[in-house]
Amino acid sequence: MMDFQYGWLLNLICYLPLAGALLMMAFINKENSAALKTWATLVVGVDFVVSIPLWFLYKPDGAEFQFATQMKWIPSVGVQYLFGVDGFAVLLILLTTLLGFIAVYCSYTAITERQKEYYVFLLLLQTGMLGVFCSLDFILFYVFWEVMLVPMYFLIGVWGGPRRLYAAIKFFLYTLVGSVLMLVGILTLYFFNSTGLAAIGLEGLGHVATFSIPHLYTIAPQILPEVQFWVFLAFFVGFAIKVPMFPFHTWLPDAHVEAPTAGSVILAAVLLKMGTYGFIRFSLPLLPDATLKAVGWIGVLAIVAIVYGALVAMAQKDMKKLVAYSSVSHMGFVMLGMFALNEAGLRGSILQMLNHGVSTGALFLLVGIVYERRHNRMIAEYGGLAKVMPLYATFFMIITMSSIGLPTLNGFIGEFLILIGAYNHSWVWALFAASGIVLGAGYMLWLYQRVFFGELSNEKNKELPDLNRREQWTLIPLVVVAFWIGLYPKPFLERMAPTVDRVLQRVEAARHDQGPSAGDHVAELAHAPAGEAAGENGE
Amino acid sequence: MKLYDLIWLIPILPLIGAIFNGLVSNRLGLSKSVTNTVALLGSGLAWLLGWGAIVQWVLDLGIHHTHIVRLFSWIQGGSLRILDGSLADIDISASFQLDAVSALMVFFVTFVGFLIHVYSIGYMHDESDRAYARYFSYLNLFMFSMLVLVLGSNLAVLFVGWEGVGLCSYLLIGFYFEKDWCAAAGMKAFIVNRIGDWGFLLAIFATFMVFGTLEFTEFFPAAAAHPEHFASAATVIGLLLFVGAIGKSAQIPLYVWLPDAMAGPTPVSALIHAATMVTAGVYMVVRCNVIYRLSPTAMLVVAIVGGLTAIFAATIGLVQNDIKKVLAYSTVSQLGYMFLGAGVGAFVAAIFHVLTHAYFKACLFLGSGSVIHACGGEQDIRKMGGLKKYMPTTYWTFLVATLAISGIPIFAGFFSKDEILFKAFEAGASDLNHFGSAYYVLWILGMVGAVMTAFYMFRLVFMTFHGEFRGGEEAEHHLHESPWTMTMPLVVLGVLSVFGGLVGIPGKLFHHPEWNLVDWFLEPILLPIGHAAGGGHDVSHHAVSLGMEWGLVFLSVGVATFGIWLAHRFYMGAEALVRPQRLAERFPLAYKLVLNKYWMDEIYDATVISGMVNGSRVLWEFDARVVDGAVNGTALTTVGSSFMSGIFDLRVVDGAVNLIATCYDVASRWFRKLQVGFAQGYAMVMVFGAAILLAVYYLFKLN
Amino acid sequence: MIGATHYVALSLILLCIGLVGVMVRRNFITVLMSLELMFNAVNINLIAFSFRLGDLTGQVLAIFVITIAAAEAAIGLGLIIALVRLKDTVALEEADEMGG
Amino acid sequence: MDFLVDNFGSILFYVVAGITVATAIGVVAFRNPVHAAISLLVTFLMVAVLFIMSHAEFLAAVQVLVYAGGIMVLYLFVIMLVRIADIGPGKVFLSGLAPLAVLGGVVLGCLIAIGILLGSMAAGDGGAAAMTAINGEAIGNTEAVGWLLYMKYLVPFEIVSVVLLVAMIGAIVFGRRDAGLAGAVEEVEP
Repeated sequence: MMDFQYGWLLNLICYLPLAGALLMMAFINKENSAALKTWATLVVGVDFVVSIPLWFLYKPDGAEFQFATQMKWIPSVGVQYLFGVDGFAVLLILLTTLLGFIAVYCSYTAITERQKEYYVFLLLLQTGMLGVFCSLDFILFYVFWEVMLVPMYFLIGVWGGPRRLYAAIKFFLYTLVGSVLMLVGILTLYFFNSTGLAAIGLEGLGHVATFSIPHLYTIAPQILPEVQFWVFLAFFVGFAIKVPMFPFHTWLPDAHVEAPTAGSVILAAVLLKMGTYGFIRFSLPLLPDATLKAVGWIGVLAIVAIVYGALVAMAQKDMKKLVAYSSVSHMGFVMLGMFALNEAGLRGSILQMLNHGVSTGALFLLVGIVYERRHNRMIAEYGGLAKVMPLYATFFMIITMSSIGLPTLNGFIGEFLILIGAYNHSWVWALFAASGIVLGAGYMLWLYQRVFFGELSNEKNKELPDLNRREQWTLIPLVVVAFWIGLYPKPFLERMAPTVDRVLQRVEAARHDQGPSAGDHVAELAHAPAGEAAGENGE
Repeated sequence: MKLYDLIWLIPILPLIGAIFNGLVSNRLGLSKSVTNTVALLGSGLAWLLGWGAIVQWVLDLGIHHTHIVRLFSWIQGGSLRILDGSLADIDISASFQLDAVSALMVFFVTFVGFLIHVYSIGYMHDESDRAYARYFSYLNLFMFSMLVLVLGSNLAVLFVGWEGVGLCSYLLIGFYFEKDWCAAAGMKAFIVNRIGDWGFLLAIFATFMVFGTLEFTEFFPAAAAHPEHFASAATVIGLLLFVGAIGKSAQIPLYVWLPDAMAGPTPVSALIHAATMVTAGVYMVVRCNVIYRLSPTAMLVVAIVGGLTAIFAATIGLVQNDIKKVLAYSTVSQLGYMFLGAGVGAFVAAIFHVLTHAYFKACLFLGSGSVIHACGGEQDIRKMGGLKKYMPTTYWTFLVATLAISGIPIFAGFFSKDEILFKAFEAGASDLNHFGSAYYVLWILGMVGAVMTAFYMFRLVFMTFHGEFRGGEEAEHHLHESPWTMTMPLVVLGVLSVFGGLVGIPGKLFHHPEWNLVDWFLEPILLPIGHAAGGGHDVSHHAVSLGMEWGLVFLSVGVATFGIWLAHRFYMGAEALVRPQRLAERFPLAYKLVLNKYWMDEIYDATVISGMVNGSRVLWEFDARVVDGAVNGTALTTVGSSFMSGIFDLRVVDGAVNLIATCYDVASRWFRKLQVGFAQGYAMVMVFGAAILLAVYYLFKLN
Repeated sequence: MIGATHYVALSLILLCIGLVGVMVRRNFITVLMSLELMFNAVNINLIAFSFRLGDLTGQVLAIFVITIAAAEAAIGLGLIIALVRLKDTVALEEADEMGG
Repeated sequence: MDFLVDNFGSILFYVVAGITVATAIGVVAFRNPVHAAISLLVTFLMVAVLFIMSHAEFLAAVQVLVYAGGIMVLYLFVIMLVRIADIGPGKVFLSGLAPLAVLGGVVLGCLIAIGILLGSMAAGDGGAAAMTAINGEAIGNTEAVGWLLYMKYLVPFEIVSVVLLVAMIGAIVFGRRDAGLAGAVEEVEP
């Protein structure tokens, strides 16, 4: 189940930004802005470079979790330090390191105050996010999950726009509510696996206490349906807030609008993926019965999010808010594909996570670029920018097309697979969800038209400089990836295929022996040798 | 390596041109000659390669052979359980196929595309270097997309081209993006097309769910082999595909974007919005003729939509005064004819009309471009007139093309249009799929449409080229014939408008069916359907006798001539322009209705667009007030209750804490007097401390 | 016979004198000198026990004490000079501005 | 005289101890720092004698050289430098506390004395030979102390030397006229 080769690599990737942040705190003067920028860029750049080997070293036909590390952490309660990734996580890690680099690189001129703290927070955030994707122990995962919130809170709260405090607190509290519920779910699983919890009448399986996710996978079929239901609900709230799914999405526009550009980029590109990552990593394989029962509800919510997000985006007057609502719509696609529960849908869902990271990340970058010049995000302030900023208009066009799913660009592959998966599940789903592509074209092109086309009427826009070299280079990698996924997605699909297959196997297993007489299982397992759990973790 | 193995290179060549012009020429502002050389090389090489490949394919493999070039596996979506219960692998490859239909399309798309590139050199000469490069970049990109569309060997690759041409259309309509209405027209085109794409996408999914593959060469034979089994699926797929075609080919109710699309440069209108892109829908329906032939319902829907569009657009065309708008509505109308043809099972005739239409409509648009160019951008035919003497080449080519579209024998349009109308009549006569009477009605509509076509086209010719110039003295001085780069394509297309139709002579009339090269060439695409009862292609040739057929030919010629005569009566001679005025005054309502295009744009604006926009605003309010309000309400409740408990906390719980703190505070105020840095005080305290310690020690030690 | 007890007693007396000097004298110099007295008291103790126990370590320790005393004197005198510069006095209670 | 000869050691001790205590009281009691310093000098010398009596010849030499020769000179230098003979009346409540301080000192002394008395400590000079021997081999006291200092206690010795160095630097820093205290002076002066 686990392959420990190159385990150090994962730790290196995860902790490099942290080490960089500590060194920065210790050795770089806060006045020396050039050194701060160079160092931060260097750290995230090196982090990206060292994460590239994951792409090549990951063996799709190898063990489920590779690059693993296993150490004792809090042995008294069975918490381990367990790192390891599958293909899905590898892709997200690469996305994170790439976007992390871009986030730092795009902040050079946008952030002028408290630069040292800013870059330290960005680096800490990076470690938090990478840790979430690397962790295979629930508590470790939870720790990183929470660690991630803090720098983001400060990034929004300190360097944000006028209503930054409101947005930051809303973001923090909302997410915290979700994650606390998630913790309850985690503990329920933990007690179910081990001793049970008499207070709520939960009978345990009597295994060695552990938070190890690979171990919990093995007991997933024995989890009682009612336990699954409640844990699923707890996880659902936690992850759905993060995704964010309708109707838990309202923190997103506020957070996006108020966050600095890099914050928005990271928020959209990586943080939102945490929720969907959680669904695929935990909810689906651990709670297959509940998943199968929830499919209908979540499918409907996802479709509502697609249509609703698109329509609300259309009404926005603020560019960033528009992009934020488009995120709601796009993440609706991700959820829809996931809960179609078939290979195409799930692959599309995972690919769409990457696509959304690339496209929406780039859109926030683009909005940030013009915001930096004008300090205004109102669409009505612009018009005719294609005249003064042709290069900017070109990039914006490419990313717009990527966002609305034009074939040969990344968005299409994701949406295509999601929709075909959804169609496979129910043609009604596909019928409604596909309208999202029409609406998507509607709001994005309308935005484009209002910002770039028409007469250059606003005096303030007449002297706007086009993209400089640095800004171009923040966008080029994303455009390249967009075309790459659009033209030749095979390497991506190949790497995620094992994850998709395993998740589906686990879900299908529940579908086939729907409702095993759980009591017998428990009785049977109560007599199982206690050392079994530990043995399985180690492999 | 044979050229037909290189068909993937046909779209790639213009793509290289597009990338070069887009990235290099546009960025560096290279001179126009570099730009147009690259663009011409891109499209010209594609043309040569395309024709070469077709020739080699015909000679080496024969027209019955479908040649597939598979480049790489594009989308691997894992396996899906399809409707028949088996597992099908989603493995969509990027592959191209050369068969009769795509060969025909490549044949004229590359050629017409190249001509229009040449024409654009002259037409776009006044643009700045960068805009020029941008224009040619888009144009080359369009060639790429269109060729991918026609060469794709499965629905997904076809969709790539389908969306690609949509994008290029959007970009080129909005080429003059500084004008708001141009940009808006582009957006309208894209979004309306997207509505069609919605149907197309669903059709793709349905196809996969039914057949487990998207490759034409795999699911067509499968469908043809079991017609009854797939009949109902074919209806669904066929109708969904047709939704896509409606969007792309501007049929009722999604035709509204095409007249607006005339905001783009005229060569673009010629290439994209007349000759090639808009016919993609027809191409797709013909390509999927197996599916349609399995489903009488789908066929009938196609025919009805086509027939209605043909006459509907023609009525609007009667009174339009913008030279390009007239041509635009004429295009919509002609596209309707093509669908009518497809709907009555005359797939070959439909594709044949696509071919001839490409010649004469491109010629008409380029001619109008030449006119507009000469008139300094003026597009209103009421301000033209008498241009014949200033620009003879344009006049003669325009006239020839007009004759072709009107359906005058020998000219290209006659053969194709006549065949469509004949097949419609035949469908009625043979009671095709038991919908005979419906087909008769459609035939009548088609005939009336033909009168109108001849009328409005000659109205255009008379108002533009004949009579006196009405544009004022100054404009008259600027009138001139266009440069050779513009007239050369006109001449070539004019010649083709005359003779291009001869490849499809209705040989049956002369007892020589083999004269009809188009029939021979396209016959392989009409896969024989396994069970005769399921097919609509099996039209009995005995329903209409030969004599009747000749009669129909003369009828349609007569109808066209009548249209021309009417136009001549109305718009030539002393009473020119007065008669139509009088007519309009007699039927003001009808005139206004037609002049304002039945207020369709306004109706859409009032219903769909404003409904959408207002709906989105309402939803946004809902989002801000209700959804977010719930969140904020929760927050407020929490804050409120925490405030209350805060008071309790402050007075009671914190009071105790504060008491202790106060004690410390008072004590420390007192003690701090000792801590002033007065060293001897410390020493004293230390001594006493030591003494007490010792004393205590002794006390315990000694007892 | 004079034994260790005598030395210890002497040492104790010296220590107390030094202690009282440290506590009651206001002159910084005198205070420092009292401190030296206390050092000497300690040294006497060390030497006495060294002799009594037949262990030279006591003497070695005494050497260290002398060294430290020298160091203390140097610092202390430096402080006196600083205090005089600051306040123009050698009265120890003048240095009472630490807080309070 | 026999008494004197027999008890020379004791008599010498009492005399020397008496002088030591007297001069020590003088150190504390003299108002004039110069007098106090001279009194202290005598104390040092007397302590040196006591060292000799305890067979610590080397230490006695050190006592004379370092204390009497070095440290005392330093004190006198400072006293001359400062030239403040009388410091005037005290401003704090200290004067009132003086008796208390004396009392404290006496009480502590008594308590320690009790401790000494309670412990059993027989008279004797069992270590006379040991004061000059190392590893059982008789050598001079100086050599023996040196041996121990440089062999067994080398590390503490080095550490102490560093302390001395630090003190030296510290004294220089305090004594400097400009830096360090300059800012403080400005702050204090109104």
